[in-house]
Amino acid sequence: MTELHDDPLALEADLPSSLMTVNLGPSHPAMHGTVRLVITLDGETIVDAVPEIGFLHRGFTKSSESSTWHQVLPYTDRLNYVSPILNNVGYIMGVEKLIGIECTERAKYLRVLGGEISRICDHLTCISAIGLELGAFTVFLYGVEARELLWDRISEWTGARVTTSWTRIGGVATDLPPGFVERLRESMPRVMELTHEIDVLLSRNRIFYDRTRGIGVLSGEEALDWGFTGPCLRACGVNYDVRKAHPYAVYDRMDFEVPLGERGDTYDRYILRIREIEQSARIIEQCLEQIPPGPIIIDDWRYALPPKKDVFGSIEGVMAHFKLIMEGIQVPAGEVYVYSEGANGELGFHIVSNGTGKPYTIQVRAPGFPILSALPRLIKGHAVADIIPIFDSINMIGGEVEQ
Amino acid sequence: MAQALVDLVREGFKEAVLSSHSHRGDEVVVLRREAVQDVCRFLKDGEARIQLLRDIACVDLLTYDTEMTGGGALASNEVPAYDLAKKAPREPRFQLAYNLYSVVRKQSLRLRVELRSDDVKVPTVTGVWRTADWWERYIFDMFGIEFIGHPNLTRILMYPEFQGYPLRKDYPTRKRQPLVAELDFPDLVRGPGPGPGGAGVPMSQTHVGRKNVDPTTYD
Amino acid sequence: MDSAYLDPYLPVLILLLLAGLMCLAISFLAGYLGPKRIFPIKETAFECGSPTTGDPHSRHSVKFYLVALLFIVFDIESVFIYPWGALLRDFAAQGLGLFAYVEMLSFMATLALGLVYVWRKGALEWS
Amino acid sequence: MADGRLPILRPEGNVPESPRPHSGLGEEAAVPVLLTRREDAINWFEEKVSGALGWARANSLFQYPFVTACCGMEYMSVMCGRYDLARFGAEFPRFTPRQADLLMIVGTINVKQSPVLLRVYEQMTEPKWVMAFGVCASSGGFYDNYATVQGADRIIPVDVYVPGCPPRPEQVLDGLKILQEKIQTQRHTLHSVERSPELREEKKRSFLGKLLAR
Repeated sequence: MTELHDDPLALEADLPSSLMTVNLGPSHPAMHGTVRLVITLDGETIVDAVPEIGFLHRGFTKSSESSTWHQVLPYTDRLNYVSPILNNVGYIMGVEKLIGIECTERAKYLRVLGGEISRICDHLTCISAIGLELGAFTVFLYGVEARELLWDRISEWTGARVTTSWTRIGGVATDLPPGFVERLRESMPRVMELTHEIDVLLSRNRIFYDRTRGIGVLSGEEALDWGFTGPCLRACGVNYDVRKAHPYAVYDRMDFEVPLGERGDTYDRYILRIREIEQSARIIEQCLEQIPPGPIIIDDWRYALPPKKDVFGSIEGVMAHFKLIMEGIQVPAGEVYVYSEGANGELGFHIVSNGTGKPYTIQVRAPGFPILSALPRLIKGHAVADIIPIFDSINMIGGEVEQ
Repeated sequence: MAQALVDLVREGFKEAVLSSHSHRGDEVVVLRREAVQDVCRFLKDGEARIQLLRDIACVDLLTYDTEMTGGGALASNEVPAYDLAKKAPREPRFQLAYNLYSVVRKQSLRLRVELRSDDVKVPTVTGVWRTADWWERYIFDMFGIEFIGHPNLTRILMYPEFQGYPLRKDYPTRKRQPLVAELDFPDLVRGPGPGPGGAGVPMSQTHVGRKNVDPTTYD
Repeated sequence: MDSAYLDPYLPVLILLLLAGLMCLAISFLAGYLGPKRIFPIKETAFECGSPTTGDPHSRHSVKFYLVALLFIVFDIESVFIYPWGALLRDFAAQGLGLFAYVEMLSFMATLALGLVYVWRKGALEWS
Repeated sequence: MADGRLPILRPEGNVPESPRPHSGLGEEAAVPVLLTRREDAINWFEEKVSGALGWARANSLFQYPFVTACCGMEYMSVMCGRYDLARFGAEFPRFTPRQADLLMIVGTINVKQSPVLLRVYEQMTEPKWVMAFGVCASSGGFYDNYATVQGADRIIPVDVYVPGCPPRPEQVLDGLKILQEKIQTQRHTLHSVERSPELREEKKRSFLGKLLAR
């Protein structure tokens, strides 16, 4: 104890404090119920964190191997269940790339429209989760109310609020119901008003700003090295958005910017999602203006179900319908990796077909999987209270991470 | 346009590249197993500037040639719809696909490594990209492919007590290994079956009545 | 002390008695009446559903206790200021206003001295 | 009774079901209940107490949302402004099993999650009920493979099954109403203590005895 005297200012002698391991287990509200994080703490600062996942592994690949190409669709929209239409579009684009066909013009517009509405729902859920878990319950109520408005439009259009299963090979399942455009034009301003309300409540809020600015910082190169894509990568300033880099569907005709962050911390990841909601709203508006009339699914009966009047009207319709349903669509053999811009990043499907009616194997490149693997790197050195904002800002969705 | 990347790899590693082809717009380079680390390091640090390893996918080609895979809509999906005994497994059985992307050049490339079923070992690329850590653990967990030099090659999705590798084609879909003693409810839809939610009697012997398959050969 | 002095306080006493009784009754009855099935697994600590890791009684760094102590010291100080503030007007009426004011200033000065000492000693920095 | 666990009771929750001849849930109505059996006949006073306790417990359910998967999205909309669960007394989600009496299993239970679910259920204080929210919790949904438990009732007794993938908020409210009706008609007794054998000896030793025994 002699060293206490030579340093007069050292009020706290060097008392050895032992490390404490805390288990932020699977069944925890902030861990979205599917991740166990075993943290070693020195006092309040995090010394080490070991994430353990697999608590929502539902065997997507195995189940999809014993279902036909269309039967896999319901499995895809339970991958990232916050923005299901983006998964449907991503998967179906892969199958169409394997077959080598293009969907109809109107279907492309419908896919972009549905995708952007779904993207807004995802960002709204992420923002309200950040707000809720930092104590701002009002933000959660506003966010979920805004999402309810969009879910009403989606359920009117695709038939389901969350599990849409809405795209088909060569097009989409349902067209816009009558009066849909007017109702969407009515609710979009209300959604944007609620988003603006959240923006006003949180973005310049002293507590929120101090809790999230400068927390979980990552540089651009290191983010790429960890496999970041999407809002988390753009928060570090790297400009990679699949809709701009490799435009699919009709994104090349849409005029929108890609917001970029500067410091790559939690606050940037949050602000980016609000800016992207505004950009998505612009895309929706342009979609509604430019959408052409026409069929919503291709007329090639080898891949698309014939319309009902032909199924009951002509023998070819019956044959085509029977073969498609009983044996599934015969997709030519091959291996393809197709990627689209999911809500949390680049959503890739590695699809292998052996020429039968069933996919041979599908591996999902979930954007959240590599981002979650970087969680220990993000939270090391921060206080315990910073785990929650960081974990929310990477928007880990159990369904897609653990397939 | 990604052909430039293929040429880059070709002259960089003439003997390592076995073949390269393009399918539906995806450039694929088939590599020899030993060269994976060097090619990846070259692609990342060299002028290809491939900074993003998208994912590592694996394909088990055991049943690629039989017409009905896994278990069709009619066939029982707890017993694979092929007969192991008669058909020799297709060698090389596993195909590893490294999907790469260069943000700067906006080009993608896929490296393929083919592994025989008797020695499923591949050198790890965690030294090149840190994201490979979890992807390799996922492939090990699901297919049992061992990545030499991986710092912490353990199961990532399944629980440690799980035996076998679930995504292999010879692992039946519904073969469960419950962690907690489960109460046994009679499976009303699929007919009587031993064990709680276990593989049970394959559908072929229940009311659907497909070819009479002896379950002991598989479970 | 004649009983007149105590009279106004009788209702307060009854109120306190009743409140205390109700609190005890409610907490006791709730604990007693509820059905209970006690077995070892239920007795273990709840750690988000997984078996408990690490031992909870590890040694913490001393700065947590320091903050608690500092809080108590300055909290008590503010507790003393409230009655003084309430009665300041009466003191002024009796002509003791200045004296009471100086009295409180000296009280706060000594505590401010303590604050400066702690500040200089670096107990307020958290890192 | 392996490693400190009491045997799991029949799936009736752990509050004994009261015999109700007139309207039962499912097949109970079909079974004729003999009202004259001595141990079942409860006197007038107990019935009133059970009714009061039932009313109190039914209308103030504190829920532990065991959220795992996509049903969590519908759980959010059930909890928020438009389809408010608060109107039925189940407002406050308690994230610790000690203060919750309704375990809502929201989403798929996979095999790796089953020990977690079992432990959370066992650590809940009595009286407790379980609601299987969504098809995956009720019967495993369309994930019929190696990774998923085919319904939470294979692990813990479930009182109410809410179908739907994910169920619409109205279905959840209906499920809650059914559960409240079930609780109301259950037989609630005062002060029933059940202690597992190894804890029973523990109680006999005096405080000092335990101190010295350490």
